[in-house]
Amino acid sequence: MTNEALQKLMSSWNSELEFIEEGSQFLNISVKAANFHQLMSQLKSNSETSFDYLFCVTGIDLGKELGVIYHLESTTHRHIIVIKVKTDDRENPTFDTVSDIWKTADFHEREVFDFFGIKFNNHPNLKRLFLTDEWEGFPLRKDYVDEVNMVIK
Amino acid sequence: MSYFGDIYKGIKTLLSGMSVTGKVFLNNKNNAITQQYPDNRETLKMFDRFRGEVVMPHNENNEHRCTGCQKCEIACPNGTIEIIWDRQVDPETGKKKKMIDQHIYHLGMCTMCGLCIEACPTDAILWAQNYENSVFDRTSLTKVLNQPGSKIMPGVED
Amino acid sequence: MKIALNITKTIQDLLLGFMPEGTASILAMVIIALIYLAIFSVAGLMLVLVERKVAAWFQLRIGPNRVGPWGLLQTMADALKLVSKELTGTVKADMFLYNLAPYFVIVSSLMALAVFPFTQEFQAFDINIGIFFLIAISSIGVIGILLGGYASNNKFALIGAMRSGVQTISYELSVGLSLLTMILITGSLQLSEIVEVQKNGWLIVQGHIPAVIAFMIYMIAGTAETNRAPFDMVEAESELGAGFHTEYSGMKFAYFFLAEFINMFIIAAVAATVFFGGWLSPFGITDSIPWLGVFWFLGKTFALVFLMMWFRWTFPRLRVDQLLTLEWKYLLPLNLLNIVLMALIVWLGLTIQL
Amino acid sequence: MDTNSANSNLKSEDYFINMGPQHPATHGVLRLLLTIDGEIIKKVEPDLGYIHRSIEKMCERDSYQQIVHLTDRMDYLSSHINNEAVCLTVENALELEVPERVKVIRTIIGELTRIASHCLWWGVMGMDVGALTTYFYGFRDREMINDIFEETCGARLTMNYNIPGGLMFDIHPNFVKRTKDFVAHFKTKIPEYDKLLTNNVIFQKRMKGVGILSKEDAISFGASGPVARGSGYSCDVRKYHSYSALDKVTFNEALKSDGDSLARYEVRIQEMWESLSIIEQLIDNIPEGEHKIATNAVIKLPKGEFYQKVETARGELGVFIHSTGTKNPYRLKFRSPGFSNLSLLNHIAVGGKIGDLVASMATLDLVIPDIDR
Repeated sequence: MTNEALQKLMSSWNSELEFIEEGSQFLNISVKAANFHQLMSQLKSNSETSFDYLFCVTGIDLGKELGVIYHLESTTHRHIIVIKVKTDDRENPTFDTVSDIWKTADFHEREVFDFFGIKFNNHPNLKRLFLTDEWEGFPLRKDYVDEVNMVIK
Repeated sequence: MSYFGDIYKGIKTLLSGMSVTGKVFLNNKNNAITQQYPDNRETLKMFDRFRGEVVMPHNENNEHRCTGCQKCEIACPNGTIEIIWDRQVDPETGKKKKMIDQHIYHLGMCTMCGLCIEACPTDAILWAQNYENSVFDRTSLTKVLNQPGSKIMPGVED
Repeated sequence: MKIALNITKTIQDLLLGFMPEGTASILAMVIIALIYLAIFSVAGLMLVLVERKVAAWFQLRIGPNRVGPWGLLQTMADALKLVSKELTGTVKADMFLYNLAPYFVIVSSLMALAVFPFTQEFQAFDINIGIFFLIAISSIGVIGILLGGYASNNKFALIGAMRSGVQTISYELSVGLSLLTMILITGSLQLSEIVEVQKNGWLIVQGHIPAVIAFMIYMIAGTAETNRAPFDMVEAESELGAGFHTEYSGMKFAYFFLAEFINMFIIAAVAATVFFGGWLSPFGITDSIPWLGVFWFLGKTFALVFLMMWFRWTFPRLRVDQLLTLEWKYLLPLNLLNIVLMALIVWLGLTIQL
Repeated sequence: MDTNSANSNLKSEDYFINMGPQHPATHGVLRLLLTIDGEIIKKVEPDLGYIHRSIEKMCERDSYQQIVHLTDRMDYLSSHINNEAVCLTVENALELEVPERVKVIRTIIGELTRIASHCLWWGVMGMDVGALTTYFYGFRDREMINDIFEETCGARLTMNYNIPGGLMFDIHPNFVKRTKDFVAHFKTKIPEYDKLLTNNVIFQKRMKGVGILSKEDAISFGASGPVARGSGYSCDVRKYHSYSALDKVTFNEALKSDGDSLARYEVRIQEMWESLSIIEQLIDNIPEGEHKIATNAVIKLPKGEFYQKVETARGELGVFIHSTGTKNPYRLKFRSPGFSNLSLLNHIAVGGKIGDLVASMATLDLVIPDIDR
């Protein structure tokens, strides 16, 4: 499916989606956290989109906001889209997990949790993956400070 | 019968595997691939482009080609290179010119990525082909690349 | 040239000259035991060296070549190093069993050496149930492995010990049955007599087809008995680290290591004696010089040892359930069939007598 | 269960084993927490981070040229392809068109890297199932490739040969000859590999039907590379998102539908043949030209997000750059193939024996620095 067709189809599901095509080779969709899980399961199950391959989950610290970027590909139609969710809540950022839709999200979401402190509702095993359980702070956030080990150029 | 057929096939594959190792065994004099390392120091030759450590070649008048432009220092990802420089009066032209005091190279931090040598506009630093860089004390891994009393080669400008 | 090879008799006669009979026979036994101990600990070390060299040649390497000429003293140096090393252990290990285990293993393998006829006369202990004795003694070693794995308070060691128990109990059967097949021809369990029978042709020739099958089964089961690859489930370094001897160090580890190699020698020596005529030369070419029998015996043994090394450095390891499948589904039924076949051949007099 | 209720006073506990972080079969510092029942595996829980070096964080302070050399240290067995991934992302973002010569050389070296990685994997695979000799045979052939690299790039493992805009320097004059020698040599060695290991009855029994991964699960777990192709999921990035000179060559994607360890093994053997054929198609026609095009000394990417996939020896490596227009990336994420492939280990190992776990883990071909980044 072309990006235009995808855009048309998806806006028929949910009118609150934001589509961005600037500055990226893929179709970017910004979705509200509340509608996020429903959109994702629709993208997987709908036969026209059938995004069954979640290949990249990126946590990102945008300064004020924390976000997660999901790269999806369909193994049947071979089209790619990018889904983004954001939240203002830096203290307790929470999104729904998609590990029930794509099993790979289990590990990827743990990685995001580990480095950004973003929590995922209903995740089966949300705990630190790389760092030790006692680790304080979330290293990939922009405001993380470690005066001993970090060398700032 | 597949029971005995399986046994026969199984033994056949085992024997063909043994023939591979057997051939190597019989030919053992010629095909050792390991190196007798400390013994072959004399004959062990590294390739021309081998990245052993960064050196600064000097000519017979104790002159090097480093202008102190610090491009290598900026290019280095790890802070391996530090340049201590000064502005001194060039005796030939009488103008003040940037000159290096010490070109410090921390071999212990170097990842041999080669970005400094790519960045150098005057080819002042090069790769050496030595491969024995282990020392007992890591302070000796900090090296000053320009020799004491060395000067910049005349005519080298950045 | 006459060399006094009948060591038991020679030493006893020597001692009888100046002491009473009872003391002399006890002292003779002690002396012979010490001689054997000395010979075979050195021989075991040499076998380790041979293994390392052979492995190197299979693997495109050179092998040990630093200590002594062509690295001949390498394993001696290793042994010295191991003697001087600290003996480490685990907390809460069952110290008594933990310390006992290596001796179980090494003693049982040294005991088996006593009965081998190196030549017609060079034999420490010629009992009339030689083969039975060998089979019985070789099963003691597994107790040491089980104890070592169990007592060292290490989970990997325990798994290794359990595997070893399973493996040795199964493969004991095949070793015993394949030797039994050959005993049908010889009609005797005494090793010297088994060799004597082979003056009419080695047993592998006399027994032809069933003997070859028995030999193959024996080699497979024998390799499994010694816990060597492809049956090294007990150690399985990619699965269990070092298996049952994970927690052993220094000389205690060396005992396990040495025992493995002496066991390998024993398995090969039994095969050489039972299938390939022991110290007999092919076609009797050196019958006039009896002491050359030692060379024939060792030559045959080392050829078989080499075969076991070849197996080890070529084949991947079996999984533990496949190990049992191989024994119970393939080797054991074949073995039983083979015994019937051999019995028929012996009964009908179809053996080949040269 | 019934026996438990009958003897309710008997307490039964799970038997835990720590496999790693220092274990011969984990190929690095990976710790697996195994729950076992006798020999049977009930659960595998990977514990990561023993060599995490926060490369992603370091990238946020480095310039784009400097990032490249960090990627050598991720999946060190396909370091060239990792370099290429970053360079391609930067070049695409800058809309730079690199010379044909660069593309061809990158592809050849990439395929050589793939063969070298598979050689090492083959040797280690043999070692994991107990055939120790394979390790040296694999290394014999890998050394030849390493020599080619050393002569051209100056290093054997962490080459850092790619730079944004091309290659650091031109190939060595001996490169073509050495590569051809290697191709001729290696063609005689793969059949030997088959004789020694692939056809061996013990090996076949160890691998067949072990660690089965269905196609649906492979996709859902985000598997890529030979792991996914062993399950019949056609996912070769070189086919679907072709890069460098891969659109100029013809090759087949190695596919097997069984999904067991043997299928993953055979896919890799097949890939070595395919890589040889790609090299053969390109090695004689390396176009003349520049080995790089000039870029600014300080590369600034335009504002936006850039994503590039490449096929490393282990699978799909993705580089995601979020740029705010400065000389450093604002956020750089590596989607490493090993990370996703590791996540399915629990799925394929449960129910098998300890030996099966080792065998199927070897066919996943994990490189721990790639997972830990």
